[in-house]
Amino acid sequence: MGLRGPKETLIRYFLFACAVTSIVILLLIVVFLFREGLPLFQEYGLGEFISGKYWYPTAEPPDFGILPLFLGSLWVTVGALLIAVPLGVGAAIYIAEVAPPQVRDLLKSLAELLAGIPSVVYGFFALVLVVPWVKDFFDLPIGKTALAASMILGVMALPTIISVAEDALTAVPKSFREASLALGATKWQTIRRVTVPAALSGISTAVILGAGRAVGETMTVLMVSGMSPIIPRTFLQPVRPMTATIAAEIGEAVWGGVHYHALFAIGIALFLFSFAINLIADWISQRYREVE
Amino acid sequence: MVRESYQEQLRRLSCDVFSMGNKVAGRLNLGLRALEHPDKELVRRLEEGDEEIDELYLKIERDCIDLLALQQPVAADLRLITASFKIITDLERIADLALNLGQYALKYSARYALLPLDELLAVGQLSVEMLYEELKAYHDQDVARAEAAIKLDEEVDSRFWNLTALLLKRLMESEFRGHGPEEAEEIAENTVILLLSLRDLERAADHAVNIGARVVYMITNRKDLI
Amino acid sequence: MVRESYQEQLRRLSCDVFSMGNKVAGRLNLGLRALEHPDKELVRRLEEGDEEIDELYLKIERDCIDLLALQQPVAADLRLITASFKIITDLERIADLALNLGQYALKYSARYALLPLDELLAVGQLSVEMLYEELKAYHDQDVARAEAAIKLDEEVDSRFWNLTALLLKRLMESEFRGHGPEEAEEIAENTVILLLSLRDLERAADHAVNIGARVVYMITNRKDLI
Amino acid sequence: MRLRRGRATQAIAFTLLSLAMAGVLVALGTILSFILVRGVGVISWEFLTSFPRQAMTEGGIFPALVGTLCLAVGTLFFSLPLGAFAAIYLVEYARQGLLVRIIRMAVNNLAGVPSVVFGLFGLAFFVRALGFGISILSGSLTLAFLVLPVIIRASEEALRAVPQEFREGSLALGATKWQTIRKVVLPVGLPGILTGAILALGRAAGETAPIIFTAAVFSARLPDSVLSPVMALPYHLFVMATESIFYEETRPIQYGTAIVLLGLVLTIDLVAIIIRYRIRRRRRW
Amino acid sequence: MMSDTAAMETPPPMVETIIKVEDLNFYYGSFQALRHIPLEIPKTRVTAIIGPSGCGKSTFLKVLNRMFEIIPGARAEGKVLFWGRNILSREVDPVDLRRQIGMVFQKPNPFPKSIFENVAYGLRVNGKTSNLKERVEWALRRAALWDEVKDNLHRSAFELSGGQQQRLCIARALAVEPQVLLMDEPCSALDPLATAKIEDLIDQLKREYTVVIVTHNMQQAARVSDFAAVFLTGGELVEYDETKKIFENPKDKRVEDYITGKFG
Amino acid sequence: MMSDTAAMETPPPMVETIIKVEDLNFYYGSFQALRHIPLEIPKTRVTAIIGPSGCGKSTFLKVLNRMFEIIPGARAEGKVLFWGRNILSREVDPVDLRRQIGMVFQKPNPFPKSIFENVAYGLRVNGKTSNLKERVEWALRRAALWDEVKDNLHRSAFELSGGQQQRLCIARALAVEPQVLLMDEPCSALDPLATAKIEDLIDQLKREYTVVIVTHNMQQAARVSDFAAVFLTGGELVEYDETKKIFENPKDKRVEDYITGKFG
Ligand SMILES: Nc1ncnc2c1ncn2[C@@H]1O[C@H](COP(=O)(O)OP(=O)(O)OP(=O)(O)O)[C@@H](O)[C@H]1O
Ligand SMILES: Nc1ncnc2c1ncn2[C@@H]1O[C@H](COP(=O)(O)OP(=O)(O)OP(=O)(O)O)[C@@H](O)[C@H]1O
Ligand SMILES: [Mg+2]
Ligand SMILES: [Mg+2]
Ligand SMILES: O=P([O-])([O-])[O-]
Repeated sequence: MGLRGPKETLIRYFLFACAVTSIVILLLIVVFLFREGLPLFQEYGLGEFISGKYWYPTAEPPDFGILPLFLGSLWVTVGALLIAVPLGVGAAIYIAEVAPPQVRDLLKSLAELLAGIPSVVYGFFALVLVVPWVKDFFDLPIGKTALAASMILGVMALPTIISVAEDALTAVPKSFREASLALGATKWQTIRRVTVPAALSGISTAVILGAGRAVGETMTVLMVSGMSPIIPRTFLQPVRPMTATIAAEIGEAVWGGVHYHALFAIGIALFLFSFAINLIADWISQRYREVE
Repeated sequence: MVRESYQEQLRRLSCDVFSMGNKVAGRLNLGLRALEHPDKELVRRLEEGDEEIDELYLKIERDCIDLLALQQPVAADLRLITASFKIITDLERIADLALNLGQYALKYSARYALLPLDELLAVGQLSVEMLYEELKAYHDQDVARAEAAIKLDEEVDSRFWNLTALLLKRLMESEFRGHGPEEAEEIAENTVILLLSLRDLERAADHAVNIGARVVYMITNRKDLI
Repeated sequence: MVRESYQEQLRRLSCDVFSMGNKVAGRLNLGLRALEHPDKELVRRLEEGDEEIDELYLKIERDCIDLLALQQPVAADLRLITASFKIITDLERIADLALNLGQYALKYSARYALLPLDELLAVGQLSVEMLYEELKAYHDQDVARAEAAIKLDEEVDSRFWNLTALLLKRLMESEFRGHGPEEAEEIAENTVILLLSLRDLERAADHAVNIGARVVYMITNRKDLI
Repeated sequence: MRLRRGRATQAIAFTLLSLAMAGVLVALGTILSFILVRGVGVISWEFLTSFPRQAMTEGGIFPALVGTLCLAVGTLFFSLPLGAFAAIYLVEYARQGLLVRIIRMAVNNLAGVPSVVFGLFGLAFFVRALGFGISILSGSLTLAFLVLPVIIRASEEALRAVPQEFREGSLALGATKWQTIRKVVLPVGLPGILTGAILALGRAAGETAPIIFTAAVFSARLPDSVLSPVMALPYHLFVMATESIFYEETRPIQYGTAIVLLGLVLTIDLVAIIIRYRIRRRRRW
Repeated sequence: MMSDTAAMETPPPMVETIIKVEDLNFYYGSFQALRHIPLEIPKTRVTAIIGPSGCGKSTFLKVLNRMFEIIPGARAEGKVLFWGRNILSREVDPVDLRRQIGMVFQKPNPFPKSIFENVAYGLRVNGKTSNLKERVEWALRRAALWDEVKDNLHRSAFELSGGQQQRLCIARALAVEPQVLLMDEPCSALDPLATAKIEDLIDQLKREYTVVIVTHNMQQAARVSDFAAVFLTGGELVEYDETKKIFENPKDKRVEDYITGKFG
Repeated sequence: MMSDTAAMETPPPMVETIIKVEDLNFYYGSFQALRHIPLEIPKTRVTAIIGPSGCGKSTFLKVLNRMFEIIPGARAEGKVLFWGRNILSREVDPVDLRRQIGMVFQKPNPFPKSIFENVAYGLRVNGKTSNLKERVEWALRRAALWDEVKDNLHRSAFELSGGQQQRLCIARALAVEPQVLLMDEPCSALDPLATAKIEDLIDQLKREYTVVIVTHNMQQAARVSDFAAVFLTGGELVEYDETKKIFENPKDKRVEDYITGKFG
């Protein structure tokens, strides 16, 4: 664009530098995670790390099997989705399609408020209400279980799912709805056959992002999952998800020690998960764009 | 108020037609004067002016077509244009007739009063008057005036037939007999000239009627008179 | 291909004008036949048919205006419409002239051969032929044919003047002299009739020329002949 | 008129949808009201402005409140300009190309990285490698990285929502690119960018995991520099509720802290929501 | 120069009336968008609704198939008789009604489905799933689109051009065999060529269907319609007559001014 | 029936040429949108660019003020001489150029500022801040909008109607005193009444400015322009002549078919 003096060019370079920061940050994260995590495998095999059934970092010799932690994360996530998907997608459809327009904004704002609640508050709430309830209801020795964690994580994933799914539904052009109604379809037929299919990829993205939220959640599961590093068999057992493990143990781990490296290795695993989830979400929305 | 330049063009079209009409009426008058006092100069003026009328005619026709092609006129605007489009044909014919009159005048010799010339001129005057009236009606969008002027045609027609009959009678009667062959030829020629002049004046009135009918149509969309 | 119904309407317009033209040409022929063999029946047919022509004229004019108002024609389409719009005026005039011929025929008595009737009829035939040619040119969008037919007008004109001169000569000469007053009147009337017929036929040819000029304009947008 | 088959299905479906919505509202209502009811009695001016006493079993939460505010403001200080400028580059200058795809991917990935991983990174990078120690600076920077994608995305969205016609209009009048951005695009996009910033602020105030290792301590002092560690409301609540010995006894303080934290964060979010609502309503292009 | 009165006294068109509107008033909340509209829509003719922006043309269409009901606060008073039955009455199911009175919108709005599924949609929601293929073909032929798409029925409707999309929407509406087709500025998003094709199509459709078309384009109304209703600001029907008469000799001075572009 | 050849041989219009386009080729990446365009745009006349959708009309306008540069991958070859200077050359600053060749877009696009600030914008970015008020008034008067807004200069531009907004955009463009005004379908988002006002305005503007207008609406091109250039699919300029001639007697058969709506 050239001729307008150096000012415009200078601004451009400055802005470019800012934009590139994201890449730099991501690279830094990768570098540091790996720098601190990889040494684990010099002392402890990668295969054992991945498939080891025991996580006893302070035992002698320590066990750094991530499997129970991974399964712990998986169980609470699946449990959370079982609660959050029907509720969240249903609520999203309700807000976008059924609710009277006057209350639509209000409902959406309320759902977003749910997102604003800090995770530690969720954890606290679960601790004082959900955990005892699970304990009493199922008559368990302890209430801190995968179920309790799933329940609260389910609620925590709701806003993500509602918000993204609702956006996807609202983004379906009004003209589709009008066309369907004008063809003699009922409102429900319109939702089921036109609106939801058109928003399907957005809704899938919502679910995946919800899952991402549940996987990555730390404080809540730290507070209510029971933190027992066993491979769960039922929802009524305590579990020790990956995130919570890091948060719980980093304080005790000696800097530069094996345990310390092991926690960073979990970090690597989490990072790779989030990476995968993003790829999938991207891929879905990419495909969606092609249809348009 | 919008589409101003288009409205302006319509106004100009209407003015052009009106002024062409006035020129034509003037020429018809000139033709009559030439009959009254045959005069080479007058006829020359008539002959020269004809080209101007033809040009005017072509220009206005061009304008009408431009308007039709470029402005998509409808309703009253469209009627104004189509009416004008036809009116100028009539005007052009009247101008031709006026030129005819002038040309007859040169051949005519007033020696044999086969007809009272002023009666013939009166028919002409009536035609001219009709034309003027229709033009005013066109210009002022005045239906009543247009219709009144159309009525005058009956008068023109009856006078035309009376005069034709008179001419025949005269031809048969007195004056014609007993002249020499030369004179006879002159008389015959005069007869033809008078006949044709009469006929042309009558036709000028017919054209004026046509114009009137167009004016009525233009204003009211009534076609009964066309 | 789009705007089908509009194209269809244009085709129909063109057909209507063509068929009106053929009817008019037929009537001109009929007028000539009436002159040849004066016949009440023929003239009645002419008189009755005139209304049909007027109706056709009004219908086509209406169609043209509809097309102008509703279809916003441009270019060749517009020229077709404006040309048709003017052509039908000429056709209608020719039909009037045909009717005139019929009406003259009734008054005409063939007793006094002031003119060789077949020469007059030949002028008429020429006019009819010109008209037919122009109509074909219109229908087939054939400029050359239109221009060729226009040329025939010179022939018509010269014959017209020759015959007029002949008529005057005859009138002055032999036959006319020495008849009784009644006969004289008849002769005078015949003269007028022949003169007017001749004149009308010549004008029919003029109108055919107009039509030809419109056809040329319609196809090529050349206005030099108008 | 007969009730058509479609109508019955519709009635059932709508009932289910309403139930889902109700479920969400019940969850929200329960959480808010539960904490509100239990904790509202604890809140007082004194609770907010006094230091903890008796080994945290009594007294107020003043240092935690201050610490949280410091962290939140610090976070915004780093992330807002960076994020907004990055968004401007992405929306206004970037041409579709490999680099932009990579930037975008990086932003998306950052957004998905679990907060505890940011904590690990902050620990390794700021605390250890850069030697900032456990401090406001380390915590703010960590949180800034955490919320950067939020700000970039919100800003991008806000800038993209500025109709292309405005830019074309400006350029066609002979404005330079930067003039166009500064005078037309930014003023229009600013409320949206601010909304993003405010949401980021709320997020920073409520996050716990990243600050556990980088900034927060469980001690009753006010920070004296950006290199001091601080107390923070979420961490305070976490420790009180799970790790303190007297966690049953200090429940009231926990509820109080929860309310304050909740109130702080929700107020911030509410402001953002209101701003966004008003932008939407005002927007007429 | 034109008489100002009695525009509405013309007898209605001399063809069978399919929809008769009597004294229709329409309100958006407290805003009255239509005032005392009387109108008889002739069967198997094209009726154009024209008038300046905001005069209530779209609103009028929305009343005819009760699409206005999805707008909060909108309400209609008066009678709209469709084959003599008042469709504004509570007893008429709008869903049934809309099958008989189809609608085509301003912007082509195919569903994000295949061409086939777009046309089949209306049939499916109506449970008419027998002979689906035949019915779809039939509708596409009616909409003069079959030849262009018959080899690509399963490609996305979005791959069609704007004009084809609009014809697809017409096919979709025809598939449920409505009697009346309402069109709200169906060509305003199309280029002249696509517009001409739609206009041609409308010309064919009127052999079997009753078409009511709203258009901003006066010339288009002139070209395609048999009857024209002119609404003016305030939601009044000022003149209703054969299109020819409206465009050649409107009775109402305001209509004359409107169509000649003078206005006021 | 019409000759197929030699459409381009007509001598250029007999008025001063302000922009002379020579053998212009334009590419979007590898797609060629304009082919060998020659065109002389006469000063203080209205030149209309017409043609079917996608024939490159908008592209052509974007070349004239180099707005195409903001499209990635777009590139122009050939010459566009503005007062004899090739504006495609690197030495010409597009920012300066755009001050002399203003542009009005399809959809009215006022800035979300007050009416006054909208018009003042171009002046401000050009540093012409003296006599701001006078200049703004002058531009608004030129755009025939002053009387309607003079009491509300500080209200938001969005409170204006569509037609007023479009005139505001014209005023905004005029404020920087361009010599040429490019308009890309400036009325396609407007109703007939607003359109008529813009057309009237164009008619006035041509006394002082050179106007190049792209329009889909053939009738509009007929109404407003003095010269018309017909582009056909593939990005070719097929005929360029006085509007009258184009609409009454086009030389090229394809142009004839296009303007009469037959097309092929
Ligand atoms: N949903 C609505 N709520 C309130 N008023 C409305 C609504 N829709 C339309 N109106 C008003 O009703 C009047 C008629 O609107 P309508 O859309 O029917 O006009 P129209 O004739 O179709 O105009 P256009 O030509 O611009 O489409 C307008 O004044 C409009 O502002
Ligand atoms: N940004 C772009 N990238 C690639 N191709 C483009 C771009 N813009 C336009 N084209 C292509 O260039 C050709 C000309 O486009 P242009 O927008 O100039 O057409 P137009 O004549 O203005 O059409 P319309 O009447 O639909 O506005 C079209 O085939 C179009 O697909
Ligand atoms: Mg509308
Ligand atoms: Mg374009
Ligand atoms: O125009 P006419 O010669 O037939 O009167």
